[in-house]
Amino acid sequence: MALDIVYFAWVREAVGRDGERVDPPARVATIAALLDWLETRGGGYAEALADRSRLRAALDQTFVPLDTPLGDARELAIFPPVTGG
Amino acid sequence: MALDIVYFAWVREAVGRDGERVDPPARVATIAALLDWLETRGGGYAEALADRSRLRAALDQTFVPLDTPLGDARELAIFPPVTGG
Amino acid sequence: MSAVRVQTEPFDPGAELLALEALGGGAVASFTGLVRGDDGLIELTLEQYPAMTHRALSAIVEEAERRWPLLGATVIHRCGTMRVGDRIVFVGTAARHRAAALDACAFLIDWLKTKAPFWKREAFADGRRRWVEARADDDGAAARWG
Amino acid sequence: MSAVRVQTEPFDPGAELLALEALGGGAVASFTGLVRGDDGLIELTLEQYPAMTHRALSAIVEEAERRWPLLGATVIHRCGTMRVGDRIVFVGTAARHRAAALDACAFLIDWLKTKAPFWKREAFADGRRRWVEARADDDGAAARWG
Repeated sequence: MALDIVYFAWVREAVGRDGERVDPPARVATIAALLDWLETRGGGYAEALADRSRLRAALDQTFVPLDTPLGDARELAIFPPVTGG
Repeated sequence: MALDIVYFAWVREAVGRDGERVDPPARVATIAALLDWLETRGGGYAEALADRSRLRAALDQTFVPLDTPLGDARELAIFPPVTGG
Repeated sequence: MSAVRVQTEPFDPGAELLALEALGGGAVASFTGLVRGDDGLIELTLEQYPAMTHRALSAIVEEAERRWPLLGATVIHRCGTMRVGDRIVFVGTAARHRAAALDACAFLIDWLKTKAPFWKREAFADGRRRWVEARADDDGAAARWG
Repeated sequence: MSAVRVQTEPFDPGAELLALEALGGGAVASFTGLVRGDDGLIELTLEQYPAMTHRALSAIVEEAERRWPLLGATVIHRCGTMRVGDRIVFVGTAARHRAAALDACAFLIDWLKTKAPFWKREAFADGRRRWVEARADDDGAAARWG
């Protein structure tokens, strides 16, 4: 199922784009599995997604852990730990 | 030895004056003893000084407990617990 | 940079914040206390012990500066008669990081409530006047700072 | 009365305090975060997740209103590029008594640091640029609120 991904901060810079629509295979059931799948693209993706301890995610604009199922979410955001305030 | 006393808030109102110079007998060695001595004047003094749990003191502009010796202090202040801020 | 003022005149928290912001830190915290119009209150009169107030406030600020790495602290306490909505007290702190600014600000106002020689008298619309009683939880709030 | 704003424009803490003071409480607390010029920093750029920021900030304010009896809360977070000394974030709270105002203000800024989707990038005089790393003690500061 098509999913919109948005990237922020250095994840965005490494990946080289603000976001994209993806249509992963059915076996990609969690955020972590999606990251594995994206990582196989190599290049900036491999660089940005290698260290999962540095990544956080939001599914449909809600913070969630990386092992969260994608379910029927419309938008996934991948980014470093937030540094606002 | 002469000592200046200043009164604040309802202590001042009950005593009926902002302050006064007193010359207590030598046996009056602590603030508490001075309050006993003042209380014998009766009237507003007896009213203001009866309940020691409602009184606080400062000796030469420093908060001190009521059992503090008068020593050679120049100014004693008698007042209710502070309510600033 | 620390400033302590006891005054009958009003003060402007925005102007005080500007001065603290100019000190180069990343964090400025403030507290403003105002006259509440509870129970028909119309006026609040602050009596002070003039010979002691400035010294007591300065000692409280120095204590805060010992405890936290502050770039600046401002304490303003009004005395005299104020009306509902008027500002009574201002505490502002500046520091490199937020924890010092926030904690020192809370410390200063907690201590002002229990360690500064001011007394409040309330006047009500029905003519009643009464001296405000000290609150046990003010002592508790100050005690948490050890 | 609560207000949440995410904006590129500057804001005026004094004006925000005035609005909070007008709510009739006895206590107004504030925190302002500013750009520090450490290590030759000349610019700070705040990136946000626009679809999420307003919702996240509103949720944080609602949580504060559940925890404390607030009369009002204001949260303003700037995004875009700022220079040394510029204000980044403002938190203001109003309550009847000081403990609610002070605690809610500290809670809000601690949570903004860890729960709001903003990322800071620093630019230095020597041309270096780097994304700010999250600080472990920010998580600790937020964790103390349970």
